[in-house]
Amino acid sequence: MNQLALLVALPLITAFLLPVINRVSTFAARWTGPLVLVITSAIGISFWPQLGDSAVAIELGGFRPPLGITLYADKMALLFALATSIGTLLLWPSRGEDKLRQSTLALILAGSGSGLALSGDLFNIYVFYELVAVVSYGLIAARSTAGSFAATVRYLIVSSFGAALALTGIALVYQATGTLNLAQLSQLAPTHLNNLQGLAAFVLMLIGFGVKAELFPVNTWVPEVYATAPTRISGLLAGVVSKLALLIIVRLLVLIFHQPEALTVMLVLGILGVVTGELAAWRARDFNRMIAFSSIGQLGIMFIAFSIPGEAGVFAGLAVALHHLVVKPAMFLLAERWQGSLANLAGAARTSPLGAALFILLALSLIGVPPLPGFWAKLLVMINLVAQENSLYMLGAWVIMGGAALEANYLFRVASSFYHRTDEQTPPAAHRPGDLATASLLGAGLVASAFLIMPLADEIEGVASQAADKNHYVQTVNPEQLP
Amino acid sequence: MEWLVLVIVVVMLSSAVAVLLLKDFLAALAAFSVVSLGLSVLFVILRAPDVAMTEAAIGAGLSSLLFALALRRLGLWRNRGQ
Amino acid sequence: MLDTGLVLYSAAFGLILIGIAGIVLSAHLVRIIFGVALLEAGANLLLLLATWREGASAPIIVAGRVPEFMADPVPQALVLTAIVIGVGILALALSLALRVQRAYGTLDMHEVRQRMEQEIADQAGIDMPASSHAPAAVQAARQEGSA
Amino acid sequence: MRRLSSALFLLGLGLLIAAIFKGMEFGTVAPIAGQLINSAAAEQVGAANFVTSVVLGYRGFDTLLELTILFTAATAGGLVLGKRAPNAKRDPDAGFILQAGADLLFPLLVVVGVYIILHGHLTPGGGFQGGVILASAFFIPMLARPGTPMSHTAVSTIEGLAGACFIFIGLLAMFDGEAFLTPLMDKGELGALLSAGSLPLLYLAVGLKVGSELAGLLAHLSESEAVD
Amino acid sequence: MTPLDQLLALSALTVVAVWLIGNRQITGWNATILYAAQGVLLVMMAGLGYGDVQSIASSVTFQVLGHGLHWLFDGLSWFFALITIGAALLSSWFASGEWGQRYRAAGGSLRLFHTALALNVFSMLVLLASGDLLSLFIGWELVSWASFLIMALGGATATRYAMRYVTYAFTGAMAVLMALVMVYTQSGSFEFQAFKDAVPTMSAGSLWLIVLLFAAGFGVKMALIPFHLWQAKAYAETPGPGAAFLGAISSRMGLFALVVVLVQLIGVARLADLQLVFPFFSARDLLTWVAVLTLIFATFTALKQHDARRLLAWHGIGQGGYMLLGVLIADDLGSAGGLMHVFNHATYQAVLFMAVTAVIHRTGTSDLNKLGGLVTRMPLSFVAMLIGIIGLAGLPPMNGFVSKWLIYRSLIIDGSPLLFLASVIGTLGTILSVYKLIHNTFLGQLRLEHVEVEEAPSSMIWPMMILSAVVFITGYFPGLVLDWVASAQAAVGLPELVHTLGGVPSDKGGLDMIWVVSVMLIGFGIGALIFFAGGRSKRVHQLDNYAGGHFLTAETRYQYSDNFYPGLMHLIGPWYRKSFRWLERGFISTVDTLSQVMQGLYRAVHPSFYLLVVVVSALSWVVIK
Repeated sequence: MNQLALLVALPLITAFLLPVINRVSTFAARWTGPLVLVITSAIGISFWPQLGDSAVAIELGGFRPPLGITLYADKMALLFALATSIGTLLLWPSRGEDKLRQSTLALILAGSGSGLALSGDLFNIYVFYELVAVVSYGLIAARSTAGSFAATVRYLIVSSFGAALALTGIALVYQATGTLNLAQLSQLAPTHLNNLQGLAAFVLMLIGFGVKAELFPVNTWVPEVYATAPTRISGLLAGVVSKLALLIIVRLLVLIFHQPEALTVMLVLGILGVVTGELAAWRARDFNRMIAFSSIGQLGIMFIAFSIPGEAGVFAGLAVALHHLVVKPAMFLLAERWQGSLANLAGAARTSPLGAALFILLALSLIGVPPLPGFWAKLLVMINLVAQENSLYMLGAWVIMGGAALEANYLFRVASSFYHRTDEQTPPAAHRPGDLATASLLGAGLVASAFLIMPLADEIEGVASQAADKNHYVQTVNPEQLP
Repeated sequence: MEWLVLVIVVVMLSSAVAVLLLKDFLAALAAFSVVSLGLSVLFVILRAPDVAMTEAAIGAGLSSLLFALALRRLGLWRNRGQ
Repeated sequence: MLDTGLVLYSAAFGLILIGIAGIVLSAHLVRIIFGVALLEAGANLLLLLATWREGASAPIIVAGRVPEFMADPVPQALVLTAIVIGVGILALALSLALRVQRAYGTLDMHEVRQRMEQEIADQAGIDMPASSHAPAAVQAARQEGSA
Repeated sequence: MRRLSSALFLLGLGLLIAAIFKGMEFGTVAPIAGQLINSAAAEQVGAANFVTSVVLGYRGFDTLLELTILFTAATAGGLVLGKRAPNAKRDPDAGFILQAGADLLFPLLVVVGVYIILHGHLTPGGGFQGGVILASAFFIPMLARPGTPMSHTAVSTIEGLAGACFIFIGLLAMFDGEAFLTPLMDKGELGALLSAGSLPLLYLAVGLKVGSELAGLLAHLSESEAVD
Repeated sequence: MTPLDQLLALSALTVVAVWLIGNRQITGWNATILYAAQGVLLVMMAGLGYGDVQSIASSVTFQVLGHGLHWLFDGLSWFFALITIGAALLSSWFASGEWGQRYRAAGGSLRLFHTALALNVFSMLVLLASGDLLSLFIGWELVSWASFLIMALGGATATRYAMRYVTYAFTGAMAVLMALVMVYTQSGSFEFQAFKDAVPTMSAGSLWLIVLLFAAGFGVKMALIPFHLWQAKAYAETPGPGAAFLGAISSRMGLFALVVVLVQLIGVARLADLQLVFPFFSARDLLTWVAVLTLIFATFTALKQHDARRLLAWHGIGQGGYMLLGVLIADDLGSAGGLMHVFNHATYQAVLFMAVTAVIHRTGTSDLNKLGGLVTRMPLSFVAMLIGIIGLAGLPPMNGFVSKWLIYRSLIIDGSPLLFLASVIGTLGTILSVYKLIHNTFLGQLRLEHVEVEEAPSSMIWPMMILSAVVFITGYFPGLVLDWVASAQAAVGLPELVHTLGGVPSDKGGLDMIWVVSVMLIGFGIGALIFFAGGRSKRVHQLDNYAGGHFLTAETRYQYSDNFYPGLMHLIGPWYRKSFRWLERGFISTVDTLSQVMQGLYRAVHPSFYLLVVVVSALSWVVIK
């Protein structure tokens, strides 16, 4: 099982060597990155069956926790690590000048994302988070327009502000417990962190890591960054990276912070995220910002879902997250050629009918129309929300409903404009075959999962129950105690 | 010992405020390196020599160098504030 | 006598507060970056203080003599890491600032934001959204007027 | 207006921090990880400087990522600053005294840097501090003679190889069936220069990488044209 | 493979087949044949609800997230399915002839049209077959999006109205989903039976909420007030035969769902004692009054229309009010009237839409102010429309009379004079407006540009004639329909209506249409004898007119068909305030303003400021706790 570290090490070493390889042959340099990602994905997939229902803890350097750093690989972690590798592979940055540096950064993103999903040590998580952040600054700025620089620097400031706060929170946790290993923390939490200091630490970490998870209101970077970054990178950030940040928060909630206040903070911020995101998207005039705002809304739904206590919450949130993980990158792939004013999209179905059909499919799944998987995810969230029999959770359910109605309105306003027969204005150019192929691959996956919903649901439920099992985590890692 | 700590802390905080208040960016940069130096001395007092060296080398030295270069290139080397 | 720990903690929190003040209050990008650096310094100090004890000795074995009460080496390693991370981000931020100034000729973030929005709007071929300084009612009225 | 409200919120934050600080109690919890390491580091890693054994042994993974962050920052900085226009004007070379001083300083700095790096596992200091000194060693001549820039290809090759070495040493252990980043070779006796297994090698890699990264960053920044 | 499986499979096959055949003339005929085959399969299932055969289940079931999904047909489903397939059959027949040729020549795609139609039929059958709340919702969504598809076919303006529809419909669907989830949390299952058992234990408040959500969600499809704004325009812009189909059955799906939820599961008795605010105002009263208001408002709006198709569409909304009213009375007479009205309305609404489409096909306009005097040019279409409007007005001898009679009768027995009065007013408006329709289209002065208009093609005449025959025969022998209605009543647990071939036995003040119609026919026969044998009549050319000794040439307009009923309009004009339109606009602009506020929020000067704010507020909340 030690080989799981390859998911991190292999991309990193390749990234280090890429400039050297490039000096030897540019062709090799262009194809090494994707090849390595294919290999890592294969490794990850090969580990899936071995994992079974018991997770594994990898003690890096052979040091027992809490002395050393542990990687904790349960199904959820492996799932998101795989999603990072495969997502980076699908959204490989293939345009813009200075491809060498871009592919180096993309490789590092794949490695660090996988590590972020796997890591089981609080400070290690912080380092991974910073790494992902730095990589995404580079990738956003890769479009090298003035706007992208400005957006990147604004993003950098707020993100490192948040990271510093998270570090403060980590300091508070360490001050209270004297360890950084998540398993040991979850052992000590009831006695050491069940107080004001613990809650303050959680709030700081939630908001610090929430910057990347598009948590309201620290998500003001989202519209401008997604409007200026290369669309594939936007897809990567919205689809994969935000989920990774979310994953950390969920781990913290499940393992360490069981105070009801923690859940309430998340719930309130999630509700506000849905309200603001969907409402703002309703009036957006250009394609990129429309889907950017809608992704804010979707992330808000995930926060609401994860704020449901117990395994049910993890299950519901995981379902929504995975669905969004498939849909949003496809949307951004379509945005490659459709970015710009929505008014210019009239008649787009003539130039790329497949693109229009895909957009409709994705939109239907996004607003949760049966029998597409989006509906089942939403149903799961709704049932668990209403079952809480708590007015605040009820409010969350109402908000999700209203948001879906708004989303249906603005998404289908666009979709129906594709089919207007306007002769006075020229429809936008057809999609690149590469984008369209990837997007239709994702769409096909969506349809397939609609047919395979039954086994899929059982599998995800298994993943969720494993991830929500705190004792299993502790027993698997089994940290040493003081003599 | 406590008094030394207190003095260092006071100097640090006041120069940190100065970093934000000084109109001239060079002066602000100087104040910033003062902060880092004070921090490294604190680290020595806290029995963390490695951290102290790092802070002195990177925090005081390299960061200030980076800032200086950037100010030079930004044309903020001499003119006052914005 | 005064409590050293209290002084040190207040130094850490003070640095954090001053850093945040620099980020939030100032409009000039370089000033903001200074603020970020100060904030990180404060966080580092706090992290190092987390398990600090009075009268511990440095965790180094000099000439084979093991001191009986050594300081906790873990936070020191963490702070080491955090400092290096900070300098990396600092360098990136400064080079971005360089490009921003070359593009827009200013580092005042209000102005930069306005210019950026203008650029995004032009790129998208839509009219610049009404300024967010004006209250919503005014914006709505303006929209009515334009429409 | 915004400044006023921000100031108010800052005040509130200060009060909150004070409130939380009042709730904190000190000296009650034992630093579990730290005490375990202090009692075990000597025979587990064999470095006299426990911080080094944490940085490279127990938490070597963090260090690897830290290097990666530096590398990423350098790469992204290069991406941002882009290629230098060939005809862009450079600053004039400095005077003779400065140039001579730089030439004099260069070997001194290199020696000091390497010394600090190699004694990282015994005394305070190590790859990072030494790396910074190496970087400045390579950077000061640049300041003296902006006309003759340093070769980025060499820098990037060094940094790439150094980083790869770090990971490779880690992978070697893995191919032995050990975990990733397990220290190799025998520990030697505590306090000797040749001790602590592969740690000095790792620190050398770290030093070279940090040095080259920082030198590259500085070079990029200083070579980018001035606005005027 | 049960008969239901066969039916659904064939329906799905129809969709695929039509799509594969593509944009050809033959497509329509194939679709027609396939609908006929579906009809045959359906008829083989007849007799549901009698004796021991209560329902036919589908062998296809799913188990998702622990919720079972299954489908079955009972008497009610069968009754609605019969109407659906019949309407589809005749509409696609109507669309297969010249109409199709012209539609394709005009750039429309027959493939899309017929696929959309087949998709509608399929999704409706799925909805009708739903065996639990979850499958009900899934079928509901399918129906909504399928009808969106067929509405959006008609180009830009149609797409706009279809967008409006989909906004309303999806919002309604969300309300339904909310209600489903609330039911689930209280009953622990999506099964009908579990809901039924949980109803007595539910608190009045939550049941109120559930009822309102269901009524709003399904009422959108029925275009009940205040959710009625979308329907008329959306239907009117749909391509002719599609409009006939939608007008005949589509919005009745809402009624079906309401019957299932309110009558079958919750029970009207429970509704009647759901009093929240005032002891004298229950949920049932609320719904009945909504129904009646819909009836009156829509009918008098129809009276004001100048476009034949919009006029009919508005009537469709109004007649829906009758049906809901009848069902909510929930005695044997009333519910029978309401359900039978579904059938009757489907028949004559289809006839009327077809006739108007035929007129449009020949003259190119449906503007009532630009038509007139077509009776001699299109006599068969005239006859069809005449029969249709008699049915719509609810006069003997057509079937509309029977259902309305049942409803009135039960209203009187039920002892609610106000409702009775209101529905009579509605009928008055209906009569006036349908007279306007037929007069402005077929009677009066013939326009010069329409002199050489000829009768509609046979592909249009045949469906119209068949439907007219149905309208007349089911008026003559209402027992034929009442059999199915009774089985539907039995399926939802309503008291079955005791009936004969001619109507209802006389113990409740009965009705025997055989007598009524026979007497009327004899009367007409005598009148005809006098008219023809008397030989008093002299046939003149339609344009050969004179007044006061002056010959009137065809240029002079001596008959004004626009501004119909000026006196009445003067009377009721002030009531047309478009208040609902204002409501809608106000809502939209509210959302718009909010949206602007939110965008302003996201274009903040300083993201870090937000970070500080949220940290401070969250921390302070935590500290205070």
